[in-house]
Amino acid sequence: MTSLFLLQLLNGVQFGILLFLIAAGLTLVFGIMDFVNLAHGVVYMVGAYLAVTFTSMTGSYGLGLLLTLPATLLLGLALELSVFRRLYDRPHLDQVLATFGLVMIITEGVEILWGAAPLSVQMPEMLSGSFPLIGAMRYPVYRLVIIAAGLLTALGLYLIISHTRIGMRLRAGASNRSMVAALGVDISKLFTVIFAFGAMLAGFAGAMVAPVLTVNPGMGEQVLILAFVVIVIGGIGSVRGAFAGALLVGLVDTLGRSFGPILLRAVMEPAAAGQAGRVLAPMLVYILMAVILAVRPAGLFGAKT
Amino acid sequence: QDDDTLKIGLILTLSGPGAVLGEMSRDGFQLAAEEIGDIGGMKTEIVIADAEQKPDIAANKARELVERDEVDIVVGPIFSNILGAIHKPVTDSGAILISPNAGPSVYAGAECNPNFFATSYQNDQMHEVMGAHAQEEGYQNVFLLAPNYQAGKDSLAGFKHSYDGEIAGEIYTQLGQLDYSAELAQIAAMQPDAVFAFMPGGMGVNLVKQYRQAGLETIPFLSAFTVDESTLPAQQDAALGFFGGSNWAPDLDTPENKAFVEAYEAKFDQVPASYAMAGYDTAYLIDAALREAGGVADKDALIAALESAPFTSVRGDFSFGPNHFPVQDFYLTEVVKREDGKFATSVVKKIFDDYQDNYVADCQMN
Amino acid sequence: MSLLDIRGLRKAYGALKVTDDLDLSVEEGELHAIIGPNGAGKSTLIAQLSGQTPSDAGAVRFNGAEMMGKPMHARVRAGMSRSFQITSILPGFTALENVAAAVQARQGSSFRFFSPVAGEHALNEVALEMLTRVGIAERAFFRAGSLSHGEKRQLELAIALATAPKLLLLDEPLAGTSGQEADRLVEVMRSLKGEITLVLIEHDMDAVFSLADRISVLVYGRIIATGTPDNVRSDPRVRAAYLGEETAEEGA
Amino acid sequence: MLQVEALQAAYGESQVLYDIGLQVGDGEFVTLLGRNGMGKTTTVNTIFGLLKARAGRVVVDGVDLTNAAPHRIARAGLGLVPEGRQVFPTLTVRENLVAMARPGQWSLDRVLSLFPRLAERMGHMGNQLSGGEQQMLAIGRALMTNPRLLVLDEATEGLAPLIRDEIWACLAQLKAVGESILIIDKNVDALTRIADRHVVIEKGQVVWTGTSDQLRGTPEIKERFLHV
Amino acid sequence: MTRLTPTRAWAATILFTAFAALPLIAGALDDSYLIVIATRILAYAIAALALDLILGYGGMVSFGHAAYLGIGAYAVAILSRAGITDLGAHLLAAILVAAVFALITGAISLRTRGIYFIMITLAFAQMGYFFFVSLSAYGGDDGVTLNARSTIFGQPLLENNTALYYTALALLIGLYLLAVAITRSRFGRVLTGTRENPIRMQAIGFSPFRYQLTAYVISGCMASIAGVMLANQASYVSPSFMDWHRSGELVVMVVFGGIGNLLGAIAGATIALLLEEWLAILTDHWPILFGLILVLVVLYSRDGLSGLFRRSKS
Ligand SMILES: Nc1ncnc2c1ncn2[C@@H]1O[C@H](COP(=O)(O)OP(=O)(O)OP(=O)(O)O)[C@@H](O)[C@H]1O
Ligand SMILES: Nc1ncnc2c1ncn2[C@@H]1O[C@H](COP(=O)(O)OP(=O)(O)OP(=O)(O)O)[C@@H](O)[C@H]1O
Ligand SMILES: [Mg+2]
Ligand SMILES: [Mg+2]
Repeated sequence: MTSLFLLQLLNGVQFGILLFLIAAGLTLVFGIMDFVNLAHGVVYMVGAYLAVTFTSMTGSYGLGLLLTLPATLLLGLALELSVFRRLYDRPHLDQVLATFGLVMIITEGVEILWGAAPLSVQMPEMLSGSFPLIGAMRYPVYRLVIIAAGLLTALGLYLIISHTRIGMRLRAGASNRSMVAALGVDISKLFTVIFAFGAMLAGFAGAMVAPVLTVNPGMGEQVLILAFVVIVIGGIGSVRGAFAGALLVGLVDTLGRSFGPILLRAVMEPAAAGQAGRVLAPMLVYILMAVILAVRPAGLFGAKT
Repeated sequence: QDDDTLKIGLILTLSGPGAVLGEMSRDGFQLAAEEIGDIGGMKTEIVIADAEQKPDIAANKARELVERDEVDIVVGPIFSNILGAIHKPVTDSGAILISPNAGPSVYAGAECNPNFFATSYQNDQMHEVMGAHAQEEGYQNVFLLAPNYQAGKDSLAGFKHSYDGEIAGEIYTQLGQLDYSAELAQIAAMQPDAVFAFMPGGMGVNLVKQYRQAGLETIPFLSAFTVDESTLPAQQDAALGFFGGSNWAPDLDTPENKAFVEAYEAKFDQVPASYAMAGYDTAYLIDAALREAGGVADKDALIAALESAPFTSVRGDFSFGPNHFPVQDFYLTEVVKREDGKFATSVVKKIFDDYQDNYVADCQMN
Repeated sequence: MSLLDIRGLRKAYGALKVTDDLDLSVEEGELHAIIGPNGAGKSTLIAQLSGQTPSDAGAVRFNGAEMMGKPMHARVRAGMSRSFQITSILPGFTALENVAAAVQARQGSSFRFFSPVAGEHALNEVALEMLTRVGIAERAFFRAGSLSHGEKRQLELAIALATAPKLLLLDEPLAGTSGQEADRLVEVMRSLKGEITLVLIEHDMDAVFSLADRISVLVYGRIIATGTPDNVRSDPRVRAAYLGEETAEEGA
Repeated sequence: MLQVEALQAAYGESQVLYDIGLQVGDGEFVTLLGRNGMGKTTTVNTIFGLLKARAGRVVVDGVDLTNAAPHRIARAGLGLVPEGRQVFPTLTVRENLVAMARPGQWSLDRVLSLFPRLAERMGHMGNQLSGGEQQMLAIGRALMTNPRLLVLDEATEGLAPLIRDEIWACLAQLKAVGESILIIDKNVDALTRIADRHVVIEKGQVVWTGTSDQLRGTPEIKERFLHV
Repeated sequence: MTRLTPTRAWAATILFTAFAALPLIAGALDDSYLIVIATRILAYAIAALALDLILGYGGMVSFGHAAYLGIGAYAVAILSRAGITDLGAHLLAAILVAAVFALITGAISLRTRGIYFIMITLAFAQMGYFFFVSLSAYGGDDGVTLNARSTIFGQPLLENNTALYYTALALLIGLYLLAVAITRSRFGRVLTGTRENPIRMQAIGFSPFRYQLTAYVISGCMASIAGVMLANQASYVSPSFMDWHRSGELVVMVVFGGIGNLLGAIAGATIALLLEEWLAILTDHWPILFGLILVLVVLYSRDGLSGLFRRSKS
């Protein structure tokens, strides 16, 4: 029982880091640059599809991943230059509307290009092994790779945002673009570059998960809300917050699913507990968010206003 | 409306995550329609609508089909909750509704309707096949896994209907869940004799890959709608040797099936799944019934003709029960890699012969 | 008894004691100026008094009633109103609507759903009067957000006045207004003297010394001196901490 | 250094600037005076490219920068202390100062020695400062970009007299080392003591320019346009 | 604040007259299906109107308004199954439940603002969604088919599509007039002021919370009426009525039409749904066109369709 608990703890952490990896690009664009980007999910999806295509073209997942990065960077650049740059100074709701439109366009585009059937990518031999954990349960090496990628992304983002002038300028630009410009910084160019970088992070996440998750036209939308939940729980504008939020969601979701019914059985009839567990399980993440926001209206690490 | 033109409306999910199923169904139907030419000997017009996997939108599109396009027959949908939304508007209008996939229990039982037919199966049956198989194998301890929604609950109920052994654990996962490590850890801890899963679509892809990666493949994986030709291109090797229950498989040995699979693969460059098969069969059923009834003018005659199922199904034995649901054979299937490198399910053995659903007794057709 | 009586008021941000065991009394009808260096805690004091910033400890009696723990709007309704140092208006409303909203707050219920408010002449008349008083009547129908900085400052005062307070807490009302407008606002304040009690925070020493009945000097969260303008001006501690030599003479 | 000719500008439909012409020479200290709402801030915004000029020219060191991107204008050597402070609320004091800094004689240490108060508040967020502290920060931030022409729009608003005096002294010092200054401020008396020239605007037009001596010598100008 | 300028009064008159004349047009074209779509449009227009009241005027962006559609729809389903078929009873039940739900969730949600408010309203709506998904007695996510529409005085009047349509239209017009009155009232001024600057409103003596919560409850009740109409229109109720896409679509409709402009919300709902119908006829890949239109409208208008309309006039 304890070993199972520890294992589930590990699973929760790992799921949380996966979530952070997926949300990282959004943390940058939405959390730091203050742009409500509903298109984050579809860029993530495009990343996964590109990884599939490039991998089958080159025959190597590693190469596929490497090609996906510049490709999604270019996609981000194209989106920024054509649409996003004209929306920074607009209300959030305009951004919602425009990116909602982009979601429709890109989703349909992906279906036209790649079809509706789920696709997949073969993970490289080298990483496809697993090692024994407890009993018959083995832990896949690739999961470790994902954990490492997520941690590195988190660390990198944190350093850039909190400890470089680029990060300062981004945060400054998010609250007052024209002042930043009037102090001599080409904020448009900076935003363009960082936006494209954010798209690349999304693409990176998509390519990273392609070997473990299904690649299908619904995958982007599936994670979009989760990504927002993670960032909002952590507090908008804080990389640390997003990371904490991701871990929390991962843990609560995983532990809630596996031990929630057991806990419920301790306080009610088994049948009722089963029923209640089934009702509550899918709500867990949302209950978590509602409770956190009710107690801390600006998230865990958000600035109080 | 001319008596010599036939209008058929297809309402299937053609966008969103479930689109691949709808597309297969549509392609199967159209393949048959091309082979037949004039369905029922009538000039045929086929109108296609996208149900979008949104029930209320589907309900409107169904009404558009029967009220604006005035179709005689509606074929669809894929998903049970969509059927709930379109069933009434279509049957109320007097049109005939034929489901090539969804077969929820209400319409097999209490709310059966003369204008409604299912050419697929009653939803519970696929799960019952696996339950019966588990029973036959003498598994003492089976772990059950399904998403937390109506079809998921029905599936586990279906499995238990024909399996009497112990249930090692019964987990309802979230719809659209990404990561199954928590569930897999539980399975690893319990070491059941077998796992039964109902995980349609992308969820099945995630589960199967992760199941294999977690090294659990020594525990037999029984499933329904989880490993089939719609998901195998994504699951590939990970699904090899996994079991499913079905009323059909591409290598089912009938001459009609051989012809169908060959034609389908030639045309669409993919292995058909049962959705395509049911679409294909549906077109032939309509054709044969129309020829027998002499057109669409007399609906009662057409219904009577449909009831007699005057066609040769690619499945071989096929007839309708009094509730307009099929009486057919069910098989255990297993995922194999074919010689051409493609993945497909393959018949292992027949589990049920001429099997009828459990709700037919509740049906008072009038 | 004083109109406003503050005892042992405290507020700290972490280790930073912004209001440090502060005592202060304001008599009914007086104009009491509070001066002090930047960051001394003047605005924080106003924020605490108005209920915007919760206090850590202390007592605030206003008009015989304890105010601590009461929300902002309740204190306004009790007769204690404030203006903001950093302009705080309703930018999408016209200047007139800004003031009319404040008048509405004290006249009748605002849970009225059906009759159009724009037609309530009683509200608009009072509002226009306030705008005239601060000198931006001709801007009445402009969007408040599009007023110039100085005009917004004038509007800020008009809004505070429109709540018809007993006690008005003014946080640098003259900041950002130039020449003529500043003079005008000084006149407005002078005319308010006797009518209502005023607590005035200002860095404009001309205004402070010409208006104030009493002056308190706030440094690092504590009142270091209270007295008549002349007393305060000649206090060497005040000169050192705040006025500087030149200004002290200028104000004289 | 800066030359503005026949500048016109508008917010949407409503024109605010009709004809603004002014010059700031190298090392010159010029004030822009006028009552509330006359277009002083609008002039500054238009110079910095934050508002589009409808007509007229903005020339910096002989280069026409009319309607150029704001960062180009700033990089040409202009530094702005904007009206209403506009410090970055989500940056700390230190970050506010260093984020846009450009190398030159003004370093972090030097700014902090000018405003010791800021040194005590280095870790505070921009919006956790008092009004006066924010003003100091805004001035410090502009100095950190090491401009050759410093533009101050009501930069002493809300500053205590002592600090205000220090600012005057600092400006005088800057001027002494050849820095140009364009300032909008209501302390006309103090300004006449240190400024070289004054430009008075009324309803978007320049109505008077002259030296400090001339301004002191024509009380009717003060009376009519400034009312001080 | 809303000013009922003459142009707006005209626009409203034209729009509602067009709606009123639609059944005649449908009759002339012999296309009864038009009424079916139009009824659905009216239901969404009511929901969009409700959302605009808090979003456009109160600055409260609810990303969970589909929950109220669901509440209204399930009120019909549950009462009908229990044998209570009267429309009035359905409306009353929907409004009561919506009010309670709005009161509780609103009181908690209003502790937050901005994006946090968006997300917490989403959270509550998702809880509602999953609640109904688990409600096996009413079909879980398969939903419930309604055997008959609501009745009026015991008569199955609404079985006639045109009657249902005019009922929905009457409700829409009534609610529109109500919403206009609210936004122009004293209450509306406080609500709008709170959107503009809540601190300022407190500093003149208002407690924003009470006004915002009241508006939130009113809006929720209005949206539940839309749910009642939608259930009748579709003769089918399922949790998909309240899934987050639906909430998102409502926000999109309101922003598309132009926020803070009640007519814009109605127009936004109408045009978005019509576009969807019409583009789907043109091509299977209609989402590309629809998405493109949304993007272009945002890029070229600051205020949704209303902005375009205003610009083309001047
Ligand atoms: N964003 C804006 N939109 C519309 N009109 C504006 C805007 N900003 C300023 N104005 C108008 O332009 C005119 C000039 O404003 P400006 O801010 O330049 O005045 P100013 O001389 O700086 O005054 P102050 O001393 O009060 O700061 C004013 O009438 C003001 O109402
Ligand atoms: N939210 C906060 N968090 C931390 N410190 C704060 C916060 N708000 C204010 N302070 C600090 O409290 C001190 C007092 O600020 P306050 O605004 O009261 O000063 P003030 O006397 O009004 O100054 P000024 O004359 O410059 O307006 C300042 O040093 C400021 O940095
Ligand atoms: Mg202050
Ligand atoms: Mg100005």
